[in-house]
Amino acid sequence: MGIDFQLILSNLSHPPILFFFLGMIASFVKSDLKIPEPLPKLFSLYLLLAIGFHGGVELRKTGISHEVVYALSAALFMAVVVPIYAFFILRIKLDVYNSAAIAATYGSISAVTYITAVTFLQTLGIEPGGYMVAALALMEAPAIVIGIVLARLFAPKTEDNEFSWGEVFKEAFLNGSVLLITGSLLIGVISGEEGWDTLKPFTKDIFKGMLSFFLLDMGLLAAKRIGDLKSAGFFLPPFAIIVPVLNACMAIVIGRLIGLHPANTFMFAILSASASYIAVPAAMRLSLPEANPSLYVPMALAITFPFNITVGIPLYYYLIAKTNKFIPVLLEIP
Amino acid sequence: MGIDFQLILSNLSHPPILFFFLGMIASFVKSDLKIPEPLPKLFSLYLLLAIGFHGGVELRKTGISHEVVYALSAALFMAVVVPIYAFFILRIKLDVYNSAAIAATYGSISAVTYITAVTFLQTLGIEPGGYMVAALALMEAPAIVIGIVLARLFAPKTEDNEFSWGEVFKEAFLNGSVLLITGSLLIGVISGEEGWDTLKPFTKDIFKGMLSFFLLDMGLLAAKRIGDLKSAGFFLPPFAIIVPVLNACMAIVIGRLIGLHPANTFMFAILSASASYIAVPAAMRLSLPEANPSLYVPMALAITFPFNITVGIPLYYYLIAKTNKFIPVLLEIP
Amino acid sequence: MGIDFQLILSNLSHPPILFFFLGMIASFVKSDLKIPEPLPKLFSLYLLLAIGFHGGVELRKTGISHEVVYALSAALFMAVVVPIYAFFILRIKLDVYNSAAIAATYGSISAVTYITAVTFLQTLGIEPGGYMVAALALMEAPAIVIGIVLARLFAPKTEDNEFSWGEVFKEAFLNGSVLLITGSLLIGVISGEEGWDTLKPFTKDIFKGMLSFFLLDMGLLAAKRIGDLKSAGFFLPPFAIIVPVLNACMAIVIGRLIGLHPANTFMFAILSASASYIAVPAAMRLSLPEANPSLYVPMALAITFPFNITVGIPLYYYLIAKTNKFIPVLLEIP
Amino acid sequence: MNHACKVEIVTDAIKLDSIVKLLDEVGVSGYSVIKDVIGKGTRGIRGDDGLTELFKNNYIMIVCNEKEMNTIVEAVCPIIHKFGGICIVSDVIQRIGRTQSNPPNPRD
Amino acid sequence: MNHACKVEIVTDAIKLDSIVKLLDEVGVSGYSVIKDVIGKGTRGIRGDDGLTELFKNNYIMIVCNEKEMNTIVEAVCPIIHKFGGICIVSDVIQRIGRTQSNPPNPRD
Amino acid sequence: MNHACKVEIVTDAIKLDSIVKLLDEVGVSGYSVIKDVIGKGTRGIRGDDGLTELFKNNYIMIVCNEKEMNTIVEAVCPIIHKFGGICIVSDVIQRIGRTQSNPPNPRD
Ligand SMILES: Nc1ncnc2c1ncn2[C@@H]1O[C@H](COP(=O)(O)O)[C@@H](O)[C@H]1O
Ligand SMILES: Nc1ncnc2c1ncn2[C@@H]1O[C@H](COP(=O)(O)O)[C@@H](O)[C@H]1O
Ligand SMILES: Nc1ncnc2c1ncn2[C@@H]1O[C@H](COP(=O)(O)O)[C@@H](O)[C@H]1O
Ligand code: NA
Ligand code: NA
Ligand code: NA
Repeated sequence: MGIDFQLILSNLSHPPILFFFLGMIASFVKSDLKIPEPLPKLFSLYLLLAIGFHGGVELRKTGISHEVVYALSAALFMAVVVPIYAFFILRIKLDVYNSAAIAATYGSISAVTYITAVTFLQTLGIEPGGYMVAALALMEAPAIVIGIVLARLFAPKTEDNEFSWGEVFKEAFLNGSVLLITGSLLIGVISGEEGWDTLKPFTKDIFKGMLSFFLLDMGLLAAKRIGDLKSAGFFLPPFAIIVPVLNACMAIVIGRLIGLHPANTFMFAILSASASYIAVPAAMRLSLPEANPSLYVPMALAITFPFNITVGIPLYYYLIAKTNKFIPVLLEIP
Repeated sequence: MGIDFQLILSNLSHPPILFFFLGMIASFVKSDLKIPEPLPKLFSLYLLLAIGFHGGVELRKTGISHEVVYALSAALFMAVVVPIYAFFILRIKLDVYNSAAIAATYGSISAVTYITAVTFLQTLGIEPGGYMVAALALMEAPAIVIGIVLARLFAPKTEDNEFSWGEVFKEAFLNGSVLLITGSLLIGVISGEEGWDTLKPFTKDIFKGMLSFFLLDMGLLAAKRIGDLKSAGFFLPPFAIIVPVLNACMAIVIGRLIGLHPANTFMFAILSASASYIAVPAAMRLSLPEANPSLYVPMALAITFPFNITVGIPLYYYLIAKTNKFIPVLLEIP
Repeated sequence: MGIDFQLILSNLSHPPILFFFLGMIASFVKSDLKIPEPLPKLFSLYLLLAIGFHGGVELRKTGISHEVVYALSAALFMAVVVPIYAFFILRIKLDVYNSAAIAATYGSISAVTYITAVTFLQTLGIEPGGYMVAALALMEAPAIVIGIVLARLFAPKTEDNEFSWGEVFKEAFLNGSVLLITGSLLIGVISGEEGWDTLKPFTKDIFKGMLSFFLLDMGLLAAKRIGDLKSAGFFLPPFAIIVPVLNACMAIVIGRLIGLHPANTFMFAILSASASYIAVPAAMRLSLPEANPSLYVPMALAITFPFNITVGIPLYYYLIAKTNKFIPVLLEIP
Repeated sequence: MNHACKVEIVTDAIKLDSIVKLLDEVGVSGYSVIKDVIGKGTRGIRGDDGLTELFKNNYIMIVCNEKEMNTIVEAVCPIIHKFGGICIVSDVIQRIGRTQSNPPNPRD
Repeated sequence: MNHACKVEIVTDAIKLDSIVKLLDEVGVSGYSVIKDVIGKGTRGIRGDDGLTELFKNNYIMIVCNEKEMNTIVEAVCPIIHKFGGICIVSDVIQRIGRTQSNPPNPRD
Repeated sequence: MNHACKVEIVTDAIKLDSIVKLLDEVGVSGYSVIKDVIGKGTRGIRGDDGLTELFKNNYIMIVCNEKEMNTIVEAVCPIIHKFGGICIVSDVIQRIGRTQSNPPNPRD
């Protein structure tokens, strides 16, 4: 446990995380500090572009190995399974629409959580495989489709004629963040080392500064949304912590079973644990307007996100370090 | 032709160009990816500031040589001749107002095209003279005045009392982009090497990243504007490719005749080939409201710009390499 | 005097200052150059974050020495004394509300003036103590409270029931810029050298570029506000230059008396001389709506700010160099 | 009668495209849109968070004649009932534009 | 009578919170806010400078019934006299929203 | 008669300065401007592209009396015919501001 505690501390004293806290504090003391629109958008576009591009360059170096195929399959598996099991847990207390929307939120991922985890690894001198960015891109969309399918299957039939599968798929697979990260990944693959040298000062050197700035804003936002949770009752806040931890544990076991490198298992765990507060809510608001965004947005943004970047990251790291030798590797990577 | 093809390919696999394509694709598949206002403005202001400043520092190093005077005179010549000859070609099919506006568009220049060409040269290890930025600044405004003069000369006389030459000159010579690039050039000249060391990480190191981001947006915009061309008929789209190539060829011949260094001839060609989609349209909308911006904007933005940065850049480079020895140098630079 | 003149020149040929002039010129010639909202906000948030963080990292290195305590006490002293004496001078010509608002403006500070002075020192190879950023943070708020207290004390009593001290203190001590700079300072202290290495490319390398961009906008703004001063009469423009110089002189004497390092005395002088055009006006508009923002904003922004960054910086530096040996050090730092 | 009306709609930003499509079908001569509108209604406070467009409204104004107005109101009704918002109609006493000669001023 | 009105307020951006609080006390069913409004009035030109919000106005629109309208107007009056701005009331001839069934159309 | 009106103008952003100059000449007591307005009209869709202000409209609102209104409408007419846009006038039943005592409420 000692090492875990120290990991938490060292994670917490990392500038980006400290700026997140600064944002939360500013919001709690009702300061007028704010990062006006569309600057948060600038930072989030930048981070997606940079992380995608970096991943692509790395992927080009390693090529599409067996491990890549295993990792991506596992990612797809989690992206499909999580929203389904979450839906049935949520149905205990919630109606079909809200259950589907929250399930989709937790089935998808948060790129900023991923990025924060990468910088955590980097301070430990570890670099995850670039293809985990592909896993990120792959895990964003499926939960959206599954959430909507679940809502259609279980909701009382009405004369709802506005619905279109075309729009659902477009929202899921062509939303801005999926497209930007996938596109940047491909650009990284195509332009390789040479492209990397061209863009490195922009995509790498100032990266943590941009992340700090963005997390400052995320802190402001997260704290602002906490108030919305008053209407969430006693069921959802614990859900927003337990399910992520559960997902991380599943990912840790799966990652070990298929023989992923621990650093990649860690990234897989953090992806599984994270919840979407941008892409999925946007899709849900369009396709499931009956669900209440004042539930699924603050859960992901004001509970799961802060939990993951502060406690989750060192916790999952610790779990992998401790459990690794007790879980057998089923698939020996050739 | 072999080398040309490889040049095209190497140009196309350059990250900024790839981000341009990503933007176009995002727009074609109707993704909701967008770079919200005023972020594109941030990138364009940055690029103007950086390129102007860089040019100024270089100009300070070389001083105002004979070659500088020759190059600037040639630039002024093209800026005057192109809108006039283009006007009369356009009058074959179009009314006076639209002919004048399109002629001005093609007589002026596009700074981003210039910048993309510079990065192309740099990947080949060539650096054009800093004073070509002065040529850029010089070529922006004259076409605006000429376009309006042409319209006044040839349009049927009406009781149009709103028109003021003062406003025309202000729009032409004091518009934001002319002023920012000229001012930054002067600041570069004044602050020299020392100033360069101060600003280099900002104006040089992250430059290609900012360019990539901006070209992503240009891709989105260009693709969005293509639809407007439906109303343009069969005459204008070919015009938007043939006239730039023609201008580039003229510039290549002139550049050789007056003995410019091939790298500077190349920059001169790309300036002549480029068309304005910011400064000129803004001026035209004010001074020639009778012209249809849904013609001149998409021509410059959705045809000429993509053509120039993808095919034009390597093509003009190839032409210079091939023709250089067949054209005599008339003015031996002392 | 010779050296002073050269200092002014070398200060004026520094790129950030040159961009300030470019902005002013653009505004005077009525160019349409503008940095659209909220980009100026991006730059100002960035500068506060970077300067606070840098100061914190430095403060961590030096620790809280006697000199730190002395400097901060002196800062607090000036922040209290200046608005009071300025108020009574202003009462000669102005009503209570405007006197109080202008007094608060001059009692507080301008972070950008501070930053510009730091870059001036750096070009001379001098680095002020990081704790002077703490002095900056400390000097921002008190004048707000004092200005409002003065207005309450001297204004005719009315049935003004909207007023709340809670709001005043919130505006003063929790306004965005105080919070961001203080928070970033603390983050710098906590994360230390390690954090510095993480963020340096962002907070240090591109710093002067961002400052240049921001000063370009400040030049545009300052020039725009000069027109407002027509209504200010003959009393206020001289006030906006004489009082800052007076404050700087007081600070120079105090700094020497308490034995501050000349570089820190210089920063203390520039802080005392500077006037607030963001935090104080925002607070005054809320708490003293009877005061006219078209007086206190242009005074600080269009006279005092340009004066300080062009003439004031080298002048105060020169004064310190010349007077240092004539003023005794009262408190020998242990 | 060709009397001019003003229809004002405030609704979820995400439905802008649907409403614009609808207006094109109705064949109105024009409309204006203001994008950054926040507010409060039956679904609580909608304040933009700068990151997503989740809690943002749009304001759409259409100047049209009474017949068009009735068609628009009818078509917009279900959207507002499903996605929230408000739609109001008010009187216009004079209208100037390229499309239409000024309608008879009801005051005259 | 339950006739619908539209109240429009333009005032200093800094007073938005006060007005919103006030509207919540009155208990109106909703309101819409447009944040970036500039203009001119008795206090001269108010044009946003991009750096501070000092010279910025907000526009607030409230659709309500006549009784609410009177309460709002009364409550907003002192704010406008102290901080400047303008408040106007106009007629609404039809209103569609989740909260209220359409009021009787005065035209009918 | 001192009856209050509301004039609303939507036109090309580039003509804002001209219209403001014009309003100053008429001597209206104030006006409000919303800058980022997009829309559709006789000149097709005008949607801001984030880079240029080419396809952007402005919305200008003036609360004034009938006499001022007539002067404004007359002066704005040629601008709208040349540069496009729309201008509408509607009734105001109550007006509160610093400049003017409330006009007699037509309802009373
Ligand atoms: N009575 C009202 N007056 C003005 N705007 C309203 C009103 N009711 C609703 N709105 C606007 O419509 C949006 C959605 O309303 P609702 O769907 O009822 O939450 C709100 O956020 C407001 O911007
Ligand atoms: N007559 C008017 N018509 C439209 N808007 C007005 C009018 N008078 C004032 N305003 C708006 O209210 C703001 C403050 O007005 P004032 O307090 O009179 O300076 C102005 O900046 C305008 O945006
Ligand atoms: N009927 C209308 N209703 C509302 N806004 C309109 C209308 N017609 C035109 N507009 C606005 O005026 C702008 C210019 O119109 P136009 O010059 O006709 O293209 C459009 O982009 C709209 O913003
Ligand atoms: Na997940
Ligand atoms: Na050209
Ligand atoms: Na001061």
